[in-house]
Amino acid sequence: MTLSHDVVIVGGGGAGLRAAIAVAESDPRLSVAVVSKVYPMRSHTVSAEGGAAAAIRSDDSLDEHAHDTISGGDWLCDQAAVEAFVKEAPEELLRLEHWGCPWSREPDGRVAVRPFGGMRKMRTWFAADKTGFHLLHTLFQTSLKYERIDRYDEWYVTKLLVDDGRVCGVVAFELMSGRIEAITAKAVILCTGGCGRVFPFTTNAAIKTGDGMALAYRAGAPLKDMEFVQYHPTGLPFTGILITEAARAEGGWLINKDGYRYLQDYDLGTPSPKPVLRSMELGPRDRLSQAFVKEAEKGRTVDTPHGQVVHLDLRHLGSTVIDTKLPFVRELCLSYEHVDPVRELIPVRPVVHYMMGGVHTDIHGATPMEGLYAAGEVACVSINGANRLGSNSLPELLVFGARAGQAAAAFASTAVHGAQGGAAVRAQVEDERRRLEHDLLGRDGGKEPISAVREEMQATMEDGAGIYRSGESLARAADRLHALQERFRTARLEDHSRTFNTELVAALELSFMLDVAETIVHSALLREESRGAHQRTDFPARDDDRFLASSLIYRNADGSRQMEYPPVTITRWPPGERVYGR
Amino acid sequence: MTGKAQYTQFHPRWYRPRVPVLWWLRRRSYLLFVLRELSSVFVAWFVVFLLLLVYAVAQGPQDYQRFLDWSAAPGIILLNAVALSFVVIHSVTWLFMLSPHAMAVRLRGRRLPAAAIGAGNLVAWVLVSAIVLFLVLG
Amino acid sequence: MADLITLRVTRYRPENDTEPTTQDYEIPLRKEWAVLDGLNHIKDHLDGTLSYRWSCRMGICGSCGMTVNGEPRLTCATFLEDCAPGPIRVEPLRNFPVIRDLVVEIGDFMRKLPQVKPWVIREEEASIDSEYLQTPAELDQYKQFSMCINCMLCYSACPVYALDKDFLGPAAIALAQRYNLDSRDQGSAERMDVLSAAEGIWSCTFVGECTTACPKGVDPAGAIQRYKFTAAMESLKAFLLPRGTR
Amino acid sequence: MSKRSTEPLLWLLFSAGGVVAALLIPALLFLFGLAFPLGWVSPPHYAHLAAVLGHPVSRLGLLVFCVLALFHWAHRFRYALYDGLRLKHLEGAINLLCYGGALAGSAVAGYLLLTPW
Ligand SMILES: Cc1cc2nc3c(=O)[nH]c(=O)nc-3n(C[C@H](O)[C@H](O)[C@H](O)COP(=O)(O)OP(=O)(O)OC[C@H]3O[C@@H](n4cnc5c(N)ncnc54)[C@H](O)[C@@H]3O)c2cc1C
Ligand code: SF4
Ligand code: F3S
Ligand code: FES
Repeated sequence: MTLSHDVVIVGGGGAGLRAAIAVAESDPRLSVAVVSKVYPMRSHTVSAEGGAAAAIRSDDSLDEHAHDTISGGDWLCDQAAVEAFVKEAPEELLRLEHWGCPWSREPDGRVAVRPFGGMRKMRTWFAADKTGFHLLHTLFQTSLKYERIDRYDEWYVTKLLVDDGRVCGVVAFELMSGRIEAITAKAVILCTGGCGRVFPFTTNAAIKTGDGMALAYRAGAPLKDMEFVQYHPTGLPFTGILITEAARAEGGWLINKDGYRYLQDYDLGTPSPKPVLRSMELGPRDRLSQAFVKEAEKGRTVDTPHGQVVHLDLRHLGSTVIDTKLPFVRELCLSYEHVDPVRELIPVRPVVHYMMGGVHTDIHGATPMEGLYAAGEVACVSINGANRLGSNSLPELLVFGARAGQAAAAFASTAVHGAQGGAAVRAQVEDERRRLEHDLLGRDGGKEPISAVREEMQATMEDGAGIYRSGESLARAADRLHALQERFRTARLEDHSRTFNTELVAALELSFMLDVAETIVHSALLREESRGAHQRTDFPARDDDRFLASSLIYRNADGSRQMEYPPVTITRWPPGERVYGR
Repeated sequence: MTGKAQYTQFHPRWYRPRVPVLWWLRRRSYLLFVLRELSSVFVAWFVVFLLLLVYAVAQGPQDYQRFLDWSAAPGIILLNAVALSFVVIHSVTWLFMLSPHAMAVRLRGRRLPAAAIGAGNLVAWVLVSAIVLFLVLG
Repeated sequence: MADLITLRVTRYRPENDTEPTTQDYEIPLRKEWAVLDGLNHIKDHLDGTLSYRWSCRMGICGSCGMTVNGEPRLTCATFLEDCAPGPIRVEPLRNFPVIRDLVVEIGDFMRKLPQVKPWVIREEEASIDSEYLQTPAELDQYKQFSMCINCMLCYSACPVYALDKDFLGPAAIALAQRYNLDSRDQGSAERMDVLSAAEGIWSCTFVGECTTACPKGVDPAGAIQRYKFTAAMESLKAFLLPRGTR
Repeated sequence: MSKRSTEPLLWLLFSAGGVVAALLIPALLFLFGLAFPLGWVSPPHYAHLAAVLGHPVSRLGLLVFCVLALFHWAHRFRYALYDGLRLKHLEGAINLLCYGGALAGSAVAGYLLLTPW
């Protein structure tokens, strides 16, 4: 059986569903497939809490949103992309409103907005503190009305099919039955989300294993800015569950073990009882996470069985604000930390949260490979530069999901079908089938469980490529990862069943993660400066002369790596100093 | 769902657990549900009982007395005692568990909590019972 | 040395088994561990062949529903300590075919969901220059029913669904109600046919277990009963008023 | 008649019956079923009862009560047979028994309550 569509979208999160709807709306003749390793409404977009930014208020402007984004990203953003992004974000959020998203409202019925870290104006739309959940379910339910959208739920994509430099489909297997199939397409859009799981302590769900990044990388597409990994300053210890920035936006304080609002010592402004935009707790995430590390070095953090923590204090907000604006925060604290934020302090520490880097795309979501598009966290356009501002990611999914969908639809309407039956492609499918059936499913013996390799990879990344890194720590990490690649090849797989084999999935995810981890470490090693989320102790200053440039990492056919540094697009905002709280 | 629906619909290897015939013995809440549904039988019995009473009264004083005697027979008392307990199950579940959740009563834009509706129901029940007592006992 | 607790896990390997079996695993009893952490410990350190679904481990993706000690629960939000001393029985969700181990097949719900048209239906599409106004009170009308994470615990708890797989079921009806009650929607008439078919709301006998099981406070039982009232009023109107005057 | 058109009306009758049954029966059944027969309370005199029941409003009220309560029974009992005893395949017969019974009962009640004394 050959499965074939005009456009195949890998991933059913916010970006994937938005792209699917865009394809269906731009050309109803096209057949679209959404292939996702989990049911779409389980995608990680569901966990996003705080909100989605778009300038709609009369006191706000697109330029201000753009400037906040660019300075927040330490001038590594593609400014043309940012301009398109801030312009289209309000339209996209309004469209979602029309599709039924239950945005929180002002008394007069208008959509409400809240402040957010690094934003100069209140422009973050929110649906209480379950914004991503509502956004994803709205998109998913809306997508159900398009008959041309076919879904492959719980299908795992293992490989991109490439014919003469052009992407023409994917190989995937259905978890339920284990059958392995080629799904051919004129255009493929990757919307597989981020890769937080390469680190041990992350807010990211189990499924965020960087599959799409690795798929593209292995197929020959470049990954961009992989050294920029965002730590969120407030995760719950042990679980890594996120306490949304909205908690600080509503007026929460970060205090150290002495009850002192320590951010004032890190050039983030002076404390005031009410939240002040772009100041103190509403500074950008990179700076807050870095302040935590310094604070820990000074011995002013609290020691717990799950590491050092500081406290997030919401008590002064009162139960009414907490229950109407932050009900999920309270729910999460109560069930996972046995702490009631109305009366108690919430222990928090920085946690890996978001991948600024990803598959290199242009402003239309197109990658340098013909027929391959990407959008969402898997992609890097880049509007996030060296540090994403909270609440920019959800609108990014929508804006660039829609753009990628439209671009892919246009391409697919004009393109003749790739050589889907061509011998070269058939051979790739057979190779992949053999790899899955013999090398993985049929693997006998083996020394250690894959979880051992995974745990060591995660520890390696934390040690070598954490909030602060150095040439030395990164070089060590690179060596260890190299060794882990070897160990993965001989790790043990006990499950030989074809039916819902989650161990096979875990193995494939691990191999994707190892590739992604290597790109992170190598990109970080070669960027000899400190910028945004990338802080090198051996190169503590920003270096615009050498590195006002994106990093592109390619994999050559022989497996070797190659880097390029194309300069960042600057339209109207020349690089300046990042100033917060002043 | 291209080709998928047909493929998976009658999958031979899925295990389909069977529901036991006495499924409602499996959980307390299911048992309560079945008892609640059975209360309807006793509601119907009460209608019969009531009609017999009305008929007797319509026939005259002797028939009324005969009805009173008949209703004091141990069998009938037992039946009515069982019936009353079921009817109480019915009233309690209906007034305090079911209807408060089935109704969305709004007062000044806010939905009344279920407990408030239950309380309202209690008041209604007390009132109606008082009227009944008054009418019957004079 | 941490205390231990036993997880008694249902296994079903379709290639070999015709009936499910159970398997005991001893795992550390840690204060902060949910049942899901226990399963992950098994998967990573004791037995790589155990299959189950999970993702967000924060009670929002809806994938980790299982039957824990006989009750339908999200395993990422059910803590080992609260189930002590064990053995803790972990079974697949009831009322669904079991694909393998703790993984059930929910295609039935996925096919039913589109039937209730869970999207905003408008007579005419407004342009996207501005939002539809909706006051907090209007939002409040449907908000509760929009909280459903499709975790299927309610289907697993509902005895009517157990007996009659044609029943639309609690979550699908609650989601239809979510749109019916949304001030932006004008499609309630279009949803009426499916909802008030015999397999729709009328099959529900208000057992109420769906609401008890729901981890997100959706109250599908309430949604269904309220819709029964709406549907009944509609047909009463249709019955009493001659055609055309409606 | 299709299911769709009858089901809502039957449900309304069922619900209304549920309410009146819940409000009225406990007190009445307590009095006539237990309190009088067991002598806890002395039963009302014939004249009093005859006067109360002689009033057309009470008899009309009782008729409404009986009809609603019977349809309440019919609807609930039908589902109890469907689900509790898993007899859904006997749908036709069950419907006849339940709603037929309720109709017949209503007719008897009507006859008893509406024919002049
Ligand atoms: C806890 C948390 C809170 C957040 N809060 C906010 C916020 O308040 N505001 C904001 O703007 N951003 C927030 N973010 C960031 C934002 O939610 C994510 O960046 C965004 O949701 C990613 O969406 P996506 O569509 O790119 O990917 P996802 O939603 O992660 O979807 C990925 C999809 O790809 C599929 N997939 C992956 N690999 C494969 C494969 N190999 N085969 C088949 N399918 C595959 C998955 O099944 C899934 O459907 C938050 C992130 C986290 C972790
Ligand atoms: S209604 Fe509740 S129990 Fe049912 S699927 Fe939705 S969230 Fe889960
Ligand atoms: S448990 Fe089932 S019967 Fe109705 S009230 Fe809930 S759907
Ligand atoms: S893992 Fe997402 S709800 Fe439990």
